[in-house]
Amino acid sequence: MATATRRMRKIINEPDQVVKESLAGLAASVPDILRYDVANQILVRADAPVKGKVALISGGGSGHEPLHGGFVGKGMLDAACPGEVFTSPVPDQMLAATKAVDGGAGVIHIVKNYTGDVLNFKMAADEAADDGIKVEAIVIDDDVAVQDSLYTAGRRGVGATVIAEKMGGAAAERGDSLEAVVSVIRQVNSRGRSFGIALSSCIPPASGNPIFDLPEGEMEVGIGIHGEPGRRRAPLGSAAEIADIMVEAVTSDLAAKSGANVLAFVNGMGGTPLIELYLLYGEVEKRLRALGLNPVRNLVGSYITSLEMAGASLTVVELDDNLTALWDAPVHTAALRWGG
Amino acid sequence: MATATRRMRKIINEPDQVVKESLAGLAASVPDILRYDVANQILVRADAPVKGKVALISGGGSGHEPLHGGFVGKGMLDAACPGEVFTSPVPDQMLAATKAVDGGAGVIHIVKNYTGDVLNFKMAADEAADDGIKVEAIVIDDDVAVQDSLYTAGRRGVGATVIAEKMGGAAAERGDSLEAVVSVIRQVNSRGRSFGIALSSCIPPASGNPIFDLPEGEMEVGIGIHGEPGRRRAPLGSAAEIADIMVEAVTSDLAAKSGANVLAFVNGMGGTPLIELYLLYGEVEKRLRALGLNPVRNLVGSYITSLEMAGASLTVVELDDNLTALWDAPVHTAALRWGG
Amino acid sequence: MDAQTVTAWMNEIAASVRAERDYLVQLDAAIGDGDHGINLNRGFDAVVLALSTEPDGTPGKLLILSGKTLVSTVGGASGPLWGSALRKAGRALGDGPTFDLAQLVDAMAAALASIQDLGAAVPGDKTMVDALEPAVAAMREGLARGASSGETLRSAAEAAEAGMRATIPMQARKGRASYLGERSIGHQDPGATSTALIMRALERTVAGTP
Amino acid sequence: MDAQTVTAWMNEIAASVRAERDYLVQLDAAIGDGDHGINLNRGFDAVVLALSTEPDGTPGKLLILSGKTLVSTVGGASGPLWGSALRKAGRALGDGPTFDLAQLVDAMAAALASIQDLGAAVPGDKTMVDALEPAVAAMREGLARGASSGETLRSAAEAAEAGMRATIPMQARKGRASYLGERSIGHQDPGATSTALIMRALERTVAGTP
Ligand SMILES: Nc1ncnc2c1ncn2[C@@H]1O[C@H](COP(=O)(O)OP(=O)(O)O)[C@@H](O)[C@H]1O
Ligand SMILES: Nc1ncnc2c1ncn2[C@@H]1O[C@H](COP(=O)(O)OP(=O)(O)O)[C@@H](O)[C@H]1O
Ligand SMILES: [Mg+2]
Ligand SMILES: [Mg+2]
Ligand SMILES: [Mg+2]
Ligand SMILES: [Mg+2]
Repeated sequence: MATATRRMRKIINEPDQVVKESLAGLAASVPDILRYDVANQILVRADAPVKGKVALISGGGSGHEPLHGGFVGKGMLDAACPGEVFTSPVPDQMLAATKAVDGGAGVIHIVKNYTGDVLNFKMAADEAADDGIKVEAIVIDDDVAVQDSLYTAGRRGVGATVIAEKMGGAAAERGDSLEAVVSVIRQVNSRGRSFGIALSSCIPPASGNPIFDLPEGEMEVGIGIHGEPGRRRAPLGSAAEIADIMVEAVTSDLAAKSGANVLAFVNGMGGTPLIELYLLYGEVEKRLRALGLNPVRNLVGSYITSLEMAGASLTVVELDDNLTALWDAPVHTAALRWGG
Repeated sequence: MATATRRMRKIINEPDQVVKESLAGLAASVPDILRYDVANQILVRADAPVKGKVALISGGGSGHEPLHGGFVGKGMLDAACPGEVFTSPVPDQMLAATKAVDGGAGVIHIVKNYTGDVLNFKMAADEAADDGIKVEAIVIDDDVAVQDSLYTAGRRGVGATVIAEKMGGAAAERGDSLEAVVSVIRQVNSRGRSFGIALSSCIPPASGNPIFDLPEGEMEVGIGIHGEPGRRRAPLGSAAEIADIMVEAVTSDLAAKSGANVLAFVNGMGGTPLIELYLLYGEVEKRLRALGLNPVRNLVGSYITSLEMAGASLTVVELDDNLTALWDAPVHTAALRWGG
Repeated sequence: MDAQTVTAWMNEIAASVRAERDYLVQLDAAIGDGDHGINLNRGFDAVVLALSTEPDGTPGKLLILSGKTLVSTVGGASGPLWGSALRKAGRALGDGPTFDLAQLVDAMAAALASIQDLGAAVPGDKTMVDALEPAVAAMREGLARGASSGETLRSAAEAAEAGMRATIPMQARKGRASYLGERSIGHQDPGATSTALIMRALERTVAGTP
Repeated sequence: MDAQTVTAWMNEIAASVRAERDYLVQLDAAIGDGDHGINLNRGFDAVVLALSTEPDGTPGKLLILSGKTLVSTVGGASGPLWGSALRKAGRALGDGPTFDLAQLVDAMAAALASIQDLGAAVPGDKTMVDALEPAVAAMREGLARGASSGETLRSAAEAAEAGMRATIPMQARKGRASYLGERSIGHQDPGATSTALIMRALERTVAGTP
């Protein structure tokens, strides 16, 4: 494969082996949690299939680590299907994953809303149905930077995916029916909104070039998670100004009632360190409270990323007692771990 | 304060408020775990002081997040004393922290070996002793990039600090005596070795400039965690070559017997995403096994960082049953969390 | 035209996509995620390999195999779209050992229908449809007026290229580029560009067919 | 010389460190972590503030207060080193309302001893000691040959600057720069540089003292 002749500033070997080698490394680090099916390029929960449990699989392009492989395990996903960097996986992967995790209670496909993901997952679901496996696909589309419309590809799926996988996984783990788990995930999606900004481009390993050039002193506003430029470019703002933009975009679209409990998820895009994410969380939290929202749960860290892009996104999910309990439920994955 | 006139590519407000605002944000995100004592600029475990428990405090310059604030909580640190970015905190902070966490069973200062940290902690310990608090200071110096010698400042304290805080904290939590906890931490330090490389410089917020310029295609070998250049500059290697360098440096100095159980900690410097760290872990794991070492425990992620520097470090700690049990023991902090 | 034609066409596409790989990546980086050239390169290389290891079969079977291979190796939006398109085209060719221009036109019409069926894009949405739709129309027109295969496919390739260029001023309404809103204006759609390559490859293939 | 002299000296240092802040940062970035200028700037600004809010006291008390303030506000290696140094210097001055050159020499000798006691650096290690040690020697020498305060402190400042320049070819054996091994060679030590500023400030202060 024609690869960049100069070495990128990345800890990798051959660019076209990055995904496979990264999956192998993840699997080597958590053999008790998951196994790597090399032939099918999927990560499967070590104890799959779990008899009688609704199974959850997700997938999409790579480059968003720890999403999704880092979320495979007890209380979250049963399998992940990673494509090449920023490229939807192929239906064969989803089909193999679906078969590997089917415990007889149905399989849910959590699909981020991108044409490629939707189409490839759809093909796999059609084939799984032919094999007699009950598959429900749920499309996550929480990015308020993108206008939703019948005549467009609609909103992108971003941060709410992480929360949907956690809460849906917890519901499945406690024995909820297929319908109940589906309804939890739909609820997270309908109550979740996200918005992201970028302070730098990232460099996909296959091309070796930044996707866009961002002059110093500017930022991309309304980005997704594929290194693409945002809806607009703006002067680089302070953390306070960035929090203003994010909180306004997310809460005005969510339109939660004052007094509502919410989960606030401040996510790093891969190249932004925790010192900044903590600081941003402080700014976000103040603003949510000022709007009468109670951030009773939160997640701060880099969980759905764009390679080494600098930037951050905010996801807010309106909670009820059930969702809160599902968030608090035990989870044991490479990237999220708490409880028994 | 004279600050950079142009905005840095960081999610911050005024550069001289970064540390305070980041601490406030962290505290807002985990109010059940810790509280931020603004006047003394320290983070203290929410339930401190814990009567009868040996207390652990650590600290150092900021810019290494989640170290140390992200490690305050049940099963790890009782308090953290963060200085300005890359600048040791002042003795007043350590003294206030020591008083705040003293549960009557003694207080341990975990000090990374830097002249500034050592001197400032020493002054605080002297004053605490005047106040009748029993303080033991343990200096961590695990960085094999730096030659240890009577006539130098000795090795730096890097990755082993995280492991020492986890294992020492677990020993304290289970009720070990001051002497026993001290001995655990000393053991981690004497059995732990680290080595780091950088693929980019970082930009301290106060100056707004990179500390060094690294031309494309080169890397700094043998770096610490303060954005400083390494021992030497070398052509940027593949992940395999980087793993060669790290594993050779660490294991040759550790000289563990073949068949030994080890904990392998692949750490990101802040700007390197998980896709690369997973991959690097895979390379490291293979090499450790080839040397006859068993990586029975591991930690992969960005836990002791240099702001947004791209790069990674490897820490290997030789385990025994006691240390393994202490690693597995429950921990509940912002950055490490597992078990009950 | 026969099975050889299909294999030669796929080889032509593979070569042309490989040559234009970085250009397609650049186009996709501007309004997408920069993988289009890599995706199709991987896919058509796999098609060439598949056809070389399973060389026997009717033209229809080989097209179906090509489509399945694309589906299994490309991913992204273009994988299922072109993969299904070739499968549907193969089915339209039926079981015969040869096919004529009329059958080819039907096959390409089936391909277009499949893409629109799956992706729901209409002309003007700034997608591969903007290149393929005029190409199929040109083929229909050539067939109707009794033009030669060579001439018909040349006009189809030209129509695809015109359609490709026409995507530049469009605002995307489908695919990743739609997320950019007005910022998608002024850039040529990568999928329309590769579609033009595919049609030009078909013309070259048939021109070289005895 | 009296309490005024101490306050004026601290003000001079603060002004000079502020002016050279970025230069000290640059020097520290080359072989350390780039905070030296920021550390001392923060510290001496705090000293000026502390002295302005607690202006009364003997010269010794004011030096002790200055040292304590440095310890409480600087951090890093330079905070405890210069902080303790000024405290020890203050103690050496005793309780009198004035002090003479001999007392000043003793005070600076105590400062040097404190730095070496805490930091264990010897001349040649590429630290502040390389500037302070020759400065103290020059003061002793001036005192011994009966030179004026002004002349003595001028030679001390010059000795500090010569010592500072002499750090350039040295390989660091103490502090952060020591981690660089041979790469520390060819750079001037930031701590030696700020020490030269401190000594030059002392000269200017005393030259302006009646
Ligand atoms: N709904 C759709 N219908 C038709 N073509 C589409 C649609 N969505 C995207 N495309 C085409 O796919 C191309 C992008 O393909 P590719 O880059 O391989 O996939 P991805 O967008 O998933 O990265 C676009 O340039 C466009 O021509
Ligand atoms: N052991 C020591 N003895 C004397 N001076 C030292 C010692 N270690 C460091 N220094 C001085 O401290 C200076 C660095 O101070 P500073 O940058 O403020 O602290 P840090 O090194 O902690 O960032 C060095 O240039 C050196 O002159
Ligand atoms: Mg893609
Ligand atoms: Mg420092
Ligand atoms: Mg693309
Ligand atoms: Mg310094």
